[in-house]
Amino acid sequence: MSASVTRVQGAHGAVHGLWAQAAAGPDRFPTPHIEYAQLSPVLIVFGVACVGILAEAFLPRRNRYTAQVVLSVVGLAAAFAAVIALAEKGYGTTKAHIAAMGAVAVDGPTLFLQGTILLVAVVAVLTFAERRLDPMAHGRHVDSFAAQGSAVPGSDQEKAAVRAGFTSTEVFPLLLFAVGGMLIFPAANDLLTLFVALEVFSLPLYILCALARRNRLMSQEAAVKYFLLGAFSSAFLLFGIALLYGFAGSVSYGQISRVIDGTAPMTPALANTTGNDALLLIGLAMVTVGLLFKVGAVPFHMWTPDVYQGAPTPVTGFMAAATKVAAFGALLRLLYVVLPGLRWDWRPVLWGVAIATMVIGAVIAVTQTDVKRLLAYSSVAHAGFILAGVLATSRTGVSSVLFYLAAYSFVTLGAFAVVTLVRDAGGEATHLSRWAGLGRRSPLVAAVFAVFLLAFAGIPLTSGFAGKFAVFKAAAQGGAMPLVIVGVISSAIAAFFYVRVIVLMFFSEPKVDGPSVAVPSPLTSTAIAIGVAVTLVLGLAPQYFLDLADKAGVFVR
Amino acid sequence: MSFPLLTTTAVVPAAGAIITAAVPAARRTTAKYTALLFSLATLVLAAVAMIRFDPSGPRYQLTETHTWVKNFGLHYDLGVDGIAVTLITLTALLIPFVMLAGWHDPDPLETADNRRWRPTQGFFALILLVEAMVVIAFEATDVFLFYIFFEAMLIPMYFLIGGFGDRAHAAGEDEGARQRSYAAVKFLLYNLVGGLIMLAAVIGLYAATAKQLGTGTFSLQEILNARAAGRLHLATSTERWLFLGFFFAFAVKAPLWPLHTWLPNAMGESTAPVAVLITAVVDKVGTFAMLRYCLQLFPEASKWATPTILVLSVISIIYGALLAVGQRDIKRLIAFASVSHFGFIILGIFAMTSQGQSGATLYMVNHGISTAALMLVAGFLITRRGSRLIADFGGVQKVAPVLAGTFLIGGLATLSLPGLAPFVSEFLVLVGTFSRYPAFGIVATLGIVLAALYVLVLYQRTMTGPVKAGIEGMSDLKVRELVVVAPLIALLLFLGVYPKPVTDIVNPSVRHTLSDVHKTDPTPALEAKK
Amino acid sequence: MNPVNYLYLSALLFTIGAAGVLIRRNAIVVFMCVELMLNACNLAFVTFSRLHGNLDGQIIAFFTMVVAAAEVVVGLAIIVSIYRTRHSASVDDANLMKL
Amino acid sequence: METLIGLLVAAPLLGAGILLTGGRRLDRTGHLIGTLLALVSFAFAVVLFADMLGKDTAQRTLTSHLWTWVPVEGFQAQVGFQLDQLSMTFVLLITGVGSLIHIYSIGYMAHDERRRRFFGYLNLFLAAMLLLVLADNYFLLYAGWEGVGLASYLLIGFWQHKPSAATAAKKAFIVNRVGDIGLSIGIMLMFTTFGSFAFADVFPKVAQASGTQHATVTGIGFMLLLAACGKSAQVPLQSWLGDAMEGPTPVSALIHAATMVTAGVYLITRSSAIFNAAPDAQTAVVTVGAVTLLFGAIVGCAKDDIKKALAGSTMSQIGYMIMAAGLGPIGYVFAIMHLVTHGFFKAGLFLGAGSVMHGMNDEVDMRRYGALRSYMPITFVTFGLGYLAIIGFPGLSGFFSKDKIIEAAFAKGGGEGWILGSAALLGAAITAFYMTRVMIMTFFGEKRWQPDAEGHEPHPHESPATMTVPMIVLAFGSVFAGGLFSINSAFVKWLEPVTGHSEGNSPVSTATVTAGTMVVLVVGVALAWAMYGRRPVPAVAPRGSLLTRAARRDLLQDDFNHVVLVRGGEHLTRSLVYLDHSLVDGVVNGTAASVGGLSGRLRRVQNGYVRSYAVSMLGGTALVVAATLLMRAV
Repeated sequence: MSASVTRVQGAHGAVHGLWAQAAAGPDRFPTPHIEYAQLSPVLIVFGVACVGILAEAFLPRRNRYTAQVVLSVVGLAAAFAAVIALAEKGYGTTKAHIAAMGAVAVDGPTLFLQGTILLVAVVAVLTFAERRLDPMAHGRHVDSFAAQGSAVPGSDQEKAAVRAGFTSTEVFPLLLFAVGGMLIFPAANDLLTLFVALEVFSLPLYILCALARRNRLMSQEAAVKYFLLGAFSSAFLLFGIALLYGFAGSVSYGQISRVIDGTAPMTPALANTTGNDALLLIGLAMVTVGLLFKVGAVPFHMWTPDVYQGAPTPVTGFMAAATKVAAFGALLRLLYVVLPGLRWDWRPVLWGVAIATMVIGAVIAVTQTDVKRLLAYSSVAHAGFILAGVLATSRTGVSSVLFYLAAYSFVTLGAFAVVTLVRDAGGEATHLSRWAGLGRRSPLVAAVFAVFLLAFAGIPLTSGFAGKFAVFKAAAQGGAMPLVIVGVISSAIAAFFYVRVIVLMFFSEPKVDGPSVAVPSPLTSTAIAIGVAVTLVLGLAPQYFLDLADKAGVFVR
Repeated sequence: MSFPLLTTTAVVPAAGAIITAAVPAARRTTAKYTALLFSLATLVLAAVAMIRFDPSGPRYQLTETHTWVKNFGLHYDLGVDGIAVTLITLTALLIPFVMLAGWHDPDPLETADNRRWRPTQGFFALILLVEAMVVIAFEATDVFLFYIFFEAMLIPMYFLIGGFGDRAHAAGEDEGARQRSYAAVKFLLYNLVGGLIMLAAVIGLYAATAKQLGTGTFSLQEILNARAAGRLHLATSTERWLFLGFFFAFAVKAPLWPLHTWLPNAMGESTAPVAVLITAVVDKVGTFAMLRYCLQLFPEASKWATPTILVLSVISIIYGALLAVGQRDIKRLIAFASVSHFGFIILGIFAMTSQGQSGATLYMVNHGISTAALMLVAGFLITRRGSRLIADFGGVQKVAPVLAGTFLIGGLATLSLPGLAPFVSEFLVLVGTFSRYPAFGIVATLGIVLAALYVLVLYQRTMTGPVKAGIEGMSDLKVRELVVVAPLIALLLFLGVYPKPVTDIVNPSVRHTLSDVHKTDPTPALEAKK
Repeated sequence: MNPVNYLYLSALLFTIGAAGVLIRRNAIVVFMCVELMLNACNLAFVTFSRLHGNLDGQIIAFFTMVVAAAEVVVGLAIIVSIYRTRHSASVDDANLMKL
Repeated sequence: METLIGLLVAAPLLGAGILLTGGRRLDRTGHLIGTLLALVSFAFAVVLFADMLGKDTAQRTLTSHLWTWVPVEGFQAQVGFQLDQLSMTFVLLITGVGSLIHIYSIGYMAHDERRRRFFGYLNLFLAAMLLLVLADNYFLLYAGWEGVGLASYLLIGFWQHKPSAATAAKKAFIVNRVGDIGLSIGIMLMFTTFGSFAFADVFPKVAQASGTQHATVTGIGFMLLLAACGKSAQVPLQSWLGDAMEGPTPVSALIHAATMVTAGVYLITRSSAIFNAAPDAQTAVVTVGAVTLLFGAIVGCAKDDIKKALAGSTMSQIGYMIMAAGLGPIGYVFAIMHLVTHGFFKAGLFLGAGSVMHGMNDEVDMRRYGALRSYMPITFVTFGLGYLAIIGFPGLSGFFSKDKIIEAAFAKGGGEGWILGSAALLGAAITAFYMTRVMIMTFFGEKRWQPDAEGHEPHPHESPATMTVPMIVLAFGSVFAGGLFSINSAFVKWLEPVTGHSEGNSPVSTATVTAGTMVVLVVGVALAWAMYGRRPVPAVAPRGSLLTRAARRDLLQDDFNHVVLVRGGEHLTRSLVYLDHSLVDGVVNGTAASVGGLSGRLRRVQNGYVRSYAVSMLGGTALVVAATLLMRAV
């Protein structure tokens, strides 16, 4: 057994060697073999992140902002280039294989999702870097992040920080670290890597949530809630991992699935654990729960509205988009690579979750009065739609989910970017009643937001429709027609509240003291423009991207 | 690769929409004329299509085929049969009149202070956009392509209803605004729900074709050929579910009792031209789709559902007429009249006789023109008086005889008086129904009495009697308004005495449709005996 | 003794931790309970590693500790900052955002 | 010649077109154009008539096919004309009387600023009526049928500013529509049975009808009867005719006396082939006719409004015609003959009434007339002749035509014959009574004039020549027409080829019938003289017997309609409007509301407390775990 294990073990297989050496001499110390080229996107991002930290440490304060922005954009772009290069080399399709001694899988889904995440991150950086929206503080442009995270809100210390023109430019490295984690998450090919990646992208997000410049109380509250619940969920994930390890004697996806299929070489130890399906099923359930928490599926969604509302809007946008992509990637890999053998166990359960998610998300959103919470609940509903695609358990299912994630993430980014523009004295005016008559005062912004809403609602000729059609089609072909029906009904409910916002913006008279639409710098404008462009392109001519997703639809085992 | 006439017919108005929208705020009039110009250009193109269409030729003509989204089995397949080309021409014909009639509708929305706010441009651009989408929907020979535009056209319509609604509201401006947005939302949600249910059916259809043909497709031709070749056969239950999914969407759009309640709100709250756009243009897509998709794709299920649908449509006829009699609001009255008329159309379609279906098609055209005439004149009337309540009118014919006259002609067309177009179609529908389902035919015939009732009551209360307060100074029709109404009336008269040009184009297509459902006209009892 | 008992213990610890998260108000304590759950997991890992006779479990335990440490860093930072703002570490005070 | 038929219709149609679209610039000349085109049409008619007389009986029928109207597979509706003796008779009557009434209207409407439109409508009516009688198929006939309905609607409501007029017009159209249902269903039946609705196809095929198709043919008969009832104001659809008198008097004369109301008789006669094959339908027809002739007569006795009295009489006279037509070959010819003579004298009477009103500030209440004979002699004489004609004074038109009908009724034979015959006789008596009453109240006795609303004392005077001349012409018609027709039964010979004719075998001799009619005539006149001639007529109507009061209210038939149909309808629509809002719409809004409510309730779960979120997570996990294990268990 030990031989076989050594072969399939990941980075820590080395240590297993240590243990083995007790039996046979130290000459059999295998050096871990890492394919740096194939991990380059991740490495680049982490590298740049570290550089960013150093920049924070050593650059004079006035240069940091520029430096950080440039660094992040360049780094992310480079990483994206690396992804493209890998895809060109065919790592997405023919040469797809498992790198880093079984820790990371480099295959179609990985590259597609990494690409998506990186693009999303680039756009997110633009919104992070926006400095025109808030009124100037002491003659300086300020972004939407706290001057000094540690300073107590309203304290002299904070005032001093603002006066001194402090800005938390460390958000950029934090973002990069999160992105790094997200890049690994869908690529993770053993449960440990999965867990570590999860933490790596979660922790920076916790901090980012706490860093809002306005409404800091809410921001901190969001952070606390996110953190505690996140930690709670990762505890479940970890326990699930433990149980699966106990079942299979390994955390490597390949080994676990082999054990499940009974194709793995038996050992006495395995023999008396594999008999015990309770370990397997409970483990499976708890790991799934950990991931469902990240995608915000009912009933693990409750953190979403609060966190989305409290966090600084650029962060919310980034989270809403990127986290979903990463988490669904991981979920897909887990379900398609590790647990295909258990399809008959997890499918009914996920059916239930998907239905609950679609319906409850849509229904609760109907009575929301805050734009950000509204979008939060809509993201819950969308998680449900994506789950329907996941449940197709087919290649088309995978590719449809990939496509949906790409389409959805850009719409979300765009929508939240627009939210940052509508402001009044107290910062962003997120209460819906304040949006009345926006269409009159600034038709363009309202129109753009309307486009995003229509995309969310899945109106034809928008990316939302293409995505929704793709997943429902896959689900229907996968024999999940009931899911499609429920999905259709809940999208009808969902349509109601998107429409309500449009009515509010266009058909109701503007408030006298209504919020003003800040004129953004090219940064945010670009971000929104990209959002609109992607929405329309994926809506009108999705063929190319569908092909891409289709090609990328195969997991390496 | 011949000249893509059909694409052009749709692209021209779309382009017009963009250009109109781009006209700077100050140049309102320019925007209006630009839009009008494009709509006329579209009319020319449609006319060309009508002329180039050869009734004795193949079923679908002027076809264009491209793949749009392979993975979705979505093709950009265009082609027209007699029915489609007729309805396209109707649409293209009505739009200029709608624009002229609504020439000043957006003016009250204009605000001097805000340069970015351009309601006029928006209004006319939206109308053109609707036209483009409707035209595509008529031209599509790919189920999914049709669905996309069937669904997408809701959005511009929605803005037209909610954004440019009727300001003449009894209950004050605020209440008016509330009513408007309620109507707009109601319109959108009803149709969206219908559309989404249809989406489920569309996906189901794809799954079915994908399972049986290997690759899923939405191309009408491919599906029909496959079925003809026996490669595609839907299980009875599947076919019925899919049929219901499609029919529900169309029945909402058409609208069929009891899914009609959005129409009175929508038509009541929007200005007359938009109301015409709804009932005369957009709703036709629903009835057209029944004829094109329900019958062709699901012949067996259609036959299975026929009795129920006939009952519903007869209910629509009587119910709509009765409610029209009971209305206090001119536009709502016309709306319910339309409900009744759509009942006739659907009755004709599902009577499954050539008279019924030709009649139904003709009915779509005639109803479009007659409702346009009646509704637009009503609109002129309402804008003059600033109220939609019948009670606020009286003795108009004394002060504005021409207006009253045109209104009467519109009304007479609505009650389908012989000599005016709607009579022909209504009688065809009735006789077509009667020849297969006498009972339904007879009940439906009662509708013509009720039609006389609501039209004449409306005319009597508004136009005759002593001149009411607020009517005295009322001006008669202006030139622009005459330009709108006169051609419509002329058309009503022409098609009333000589509908042959239309029937000649429609009949062959109807023959095809009937052969799809394997139905032939019942032979007269006497011949049957011999 | 039978290593399976360790599993029971870890399950028990995990449950205690979870219960703690649910019933304790003080953010720090809640967080400690989470840590307890993580340690329960560690115990499980080690036990299983013993059962399977390979070291992976033990290695993972180390990883978990590191991650837990990182969590402590971030978590305490956040909790402390909110404590300084509100002068209370009760998680129940933090409900500005609801519904 | 064939083209001339088309022109016959086209001329007045053209007139209508010109006058109705011409605008104000035609106000001064409009009436002349209208009259001219009517006369042109009459001229064409005369030419065609001469031509027809020229041919021998077999070739007399002219047909002209203009264009295909509605071609849909089996359903081929043509626009084609067929001019045979029957239609010729009508064409002459319509264009002749029509032209006269155009001329009359020139004077009568002289002071109406909307005169142009009036003539436009009159022309429209002529066109439609000609279309009706010239159509060579039922579908085209239906077009004319509704066309005259429209014209009648427009003309009854010509004085739209009078609510009563507008209401009357609406009522007329809607009641007629009820009849039209009959016609359209009849056409549908023909189409589904014979595959056509052209006279030329249907009539031969009726003969071939066998088995169940007999029932169908009977059905068609009933449907056509329903149509006839509507158009010809027969019970139970007669209620509109009385109100129709709201229209200008020339209209009442032309449309609601001479021509349009007789369309029903035309329809039945034209469909003789169908009715001959459907005895049950015929029975229905004669019943309707008999009932109506009494009904109308009784109503006529009670009315004080001169026009309404005449309207009652019209109803009753048409009752005679319908009954005759229902008798089959025995009666067709006489139905038409009476129709023509009635056209003359009833038009004359109406024009006379119009002339009287003209002189009396449009007063219509006969109780406010009296002693007018000396003030308007010509009117008196012409009206008097019309009166003598209608009561069937020997030698005048009515005498010939009506007696023939009574004979025919008896000739029907059997109990039926007796019943019908005696009904007809009774009708004759009542006719004599109420017409004498009208005559006396209007022209004899002492003045009972009263100032009109504005307080103008009436200054009765003879009407202008434009009005009197037509009256005189019609008077001639009412005197001699019947005689001319009966000279060696010319009229019978004329129509026989179209309608067929049989003498039947009357149980009572012609002489007896004539004697009987004379008797009843004398009785009727005498009774009237006794009631109205000998003692002064009260200026306000006495309460009168129950029957009188009922008769004044059209024998309560109108009240019935009002209570049952109008009120009931109003309640129905009102409740439907309510239901549509509360039920049909309510269901949808209810669903929306319930979703909203559910949303509101679900929201509360999101209470902002981390720990409750944690609970839901834990609960969720427990659920998922349990479910997973369960899946394996089952």
